[in-house]
Amino acid sequence: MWELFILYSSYTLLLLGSFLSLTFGLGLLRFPDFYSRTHAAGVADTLCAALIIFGLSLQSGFNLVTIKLFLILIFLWFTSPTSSFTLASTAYRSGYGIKNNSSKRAE
Amino acid sequence: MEQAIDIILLGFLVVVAIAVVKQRDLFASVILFGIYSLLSAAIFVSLDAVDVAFTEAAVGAGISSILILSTLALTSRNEKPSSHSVFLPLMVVLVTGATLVFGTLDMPAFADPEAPVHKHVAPRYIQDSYQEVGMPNIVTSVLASYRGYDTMGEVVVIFTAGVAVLLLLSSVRHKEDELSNLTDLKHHPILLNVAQILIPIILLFALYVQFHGDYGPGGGFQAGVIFAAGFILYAMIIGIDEIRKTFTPKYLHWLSVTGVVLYIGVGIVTLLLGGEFLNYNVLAEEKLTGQHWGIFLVELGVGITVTATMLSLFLSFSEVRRTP
Amino acid sequence: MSSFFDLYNYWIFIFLMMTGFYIVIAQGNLVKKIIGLNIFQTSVFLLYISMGKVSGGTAPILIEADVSYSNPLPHVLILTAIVVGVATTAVAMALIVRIQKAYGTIEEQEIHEQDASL
Amino acid sequence: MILAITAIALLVAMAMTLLRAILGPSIFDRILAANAFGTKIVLFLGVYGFLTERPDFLDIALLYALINFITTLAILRFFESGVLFVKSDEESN
Repeated sequence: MWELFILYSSYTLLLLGSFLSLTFGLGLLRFPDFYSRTHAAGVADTLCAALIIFGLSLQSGFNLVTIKLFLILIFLWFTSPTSSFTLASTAYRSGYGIKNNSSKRAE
Repeated sequence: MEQAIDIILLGFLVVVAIAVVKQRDLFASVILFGIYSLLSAAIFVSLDAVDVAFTEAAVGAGISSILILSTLALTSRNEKPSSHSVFLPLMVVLVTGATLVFGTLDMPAFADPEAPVHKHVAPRYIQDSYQEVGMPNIVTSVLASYRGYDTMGEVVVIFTAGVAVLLLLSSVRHKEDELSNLTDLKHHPILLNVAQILIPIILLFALYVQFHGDYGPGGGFQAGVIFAAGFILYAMIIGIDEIRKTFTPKYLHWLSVTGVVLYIGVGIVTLLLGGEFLNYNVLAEEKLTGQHWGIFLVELGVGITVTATMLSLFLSFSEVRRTP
Repeated sequence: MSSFFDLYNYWIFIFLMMTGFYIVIAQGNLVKKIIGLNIFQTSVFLLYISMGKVSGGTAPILIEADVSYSNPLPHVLILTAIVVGVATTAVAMALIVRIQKAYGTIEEQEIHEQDASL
Repeated sequence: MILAITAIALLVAMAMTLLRAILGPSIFDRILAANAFGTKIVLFLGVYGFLTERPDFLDIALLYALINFITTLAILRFFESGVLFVKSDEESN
C-alpha cells in the first residue's frame, strides 16, 4: 500500500514537472521581450527541476543516487537563478531594450 | 524508446550545426557551439559512453567556449560576408558527402553485436580486466593500464600544446599596467557570494572525479579540466590577479612538467623493478595492488598536467591586450 | 526502409562532418573556421562512439547483474582525443591572435590582399 | 511509461529553448536560452539514467549543474567591461 502510494506520488510529481517544463519552453519561446523571457526561465526552471528531481528520488529509494539527486537540485538552485539574475542585470546596465521595450516583438 | 530519443537528439544536433553555418555574429556562434557540445555529451550518454560524456561535459562547459571567447575579445565580433562563391565549396562538400555515404553502405548495422569491432580485443577487456586490473570501470583500466602508452603520448601532446601557446603568446605580452582589459564581476554581490560557495565545491568535486575514476565515470583528464574550470571561475568573478599571484607562470610550468615526469617515472620504475615499461604488476607484492598503485599515480600525473596546461592556456590568453 | 534504421546515425554524422567541412572551406573568418573544425571533430568522435554501441548493452562499468557491455575501446580513444582536441584548438586560437596582431584582421580574404600587396 | 513521458516533455522543452537560441534576436536571449538548455540537459540526463535503469551515472548531470554557468559568466564579463557593445536588434538579424 505504502509503496504504491510512493510510486503514484512520484508519478504525480514527474507529470507536474513535465507540465512545468513545457510551460517554461512555451514562455521562453512566446513571450514578447527579453525581460519577460527571463521571468519565464527563472520562475519555471527552479520549480520544474525540483518537481522532477523529487519525483526521481522517490523512485530510487534512499541511497547514493538520492544524495546525488539532491546535490544536483541544490546546485541548480544556486546556479540557475544566479545566472538569470546576472544576465538580466547586465542587460539592464548595458541599456538593452529599456527605451522602447514595449515595441519589441520576438519574431 | 532509446532509439527515438537518440534520433531526436541527433536531429537537434543537425539543427544547431546548420544554425552555426548561417550565423554571422561570432558570439552567437560560440553560444550555439556551447549548445552543440551539451547535446553531443547527451548523445554520448545515450550511446553508453559515460566517460566520454563526462570529458565532453567538462571541456565544453568549462574550457573550450572560454578559449574561443577570449580570442574573440582580442579580435572582432562580426564575421564579414565571404566573397567566396558558394557553389564550388557546396559541390566539394556534396561530392565528398556522397562518397562517404556510399562508403557506409558496407558498414555493419548500428549497434549490431556481431559487428567485427566487437570481435577483437574488446571481449578480452570486458571479460578479463576485472581479474587482471581489478577495477570495475573498464575504460579506466584500458586507458591507464592496457593502453598506457597511448595515454602517455596524449599527455605529452597536451603538454606540447601548452608550450606552443606560451611560445606564440608570450612575445605579445605588454607592460604590467596594461594587463587584463576585462574586469572581474566582483561588483555583483549575489554572484560573488554564490561563487564563494560553489568554487570550493567544484574543486572538491574535481578531487572526487580524480579518485573515483576506478569505480565510476571519471579520471585524470576530466578531473584536470574541472579543476581548471574552478580556478577559471575564481579568476572571472573574484579576480584574475589573485590567480596570477598563486599560479605564477614558473609554478604552472613546473606543475605541468611534474605531471608528465610522474607518468614517465612510473614507467621507468616498473622497468627498474624488472617488468616492462608501464607494467604495473611489479609495483607491489600483490599483482592487483601494483595495478592500483600504477593507475593511481598515472592518473594523478594526467590530472596535474591537464590542470596546469588548461590554466596556463586561460592565463596566457587573458594576458594579451586588444589591439586598438 | 529497414536499412535506414540500420545506418541512419552514420549518415547524420556524415552530414555533420560535411557541415563542419563546409564552414572550413566556404567561410572566410578564421575563428568561424575553427568552430567548423570543432564540429567536424565532434562528428568523428560521435562516429567512433556509435561504432562501439552494442544494442541491449550498457555502459562499460562492471556491475553484478548479467548484462552485455558496449565496447570500451572507442571510449578510451575518444576520451583522450577530446582533451587533446581542446589543447590543439587553443594552439589554433593563439595563432589567430598572432595573425590579428600582424595583419589587423582575421578575415582570410583581407589577409590574402595584404599578402598580395607586399 | 511516466518516465518516458517526462523525457519527451523535456525534449520538447529543449526543442523550444533551442529555437529561442537560434532565433535570438539579441545576444542576451541566446545566452538565456543556452543557460536554460543546460538545466534541461541536467534534468534529461537524470531522467534518462532512470529510464535505462542505470541511475548511477548522475555525475555528469552533477557536473553540468555545477559548471554550466561558467560560459554564461564568461560572455557577460565582456559586456560588463565594455569590450563588447550591445548591438541593436536590427543589426543582429
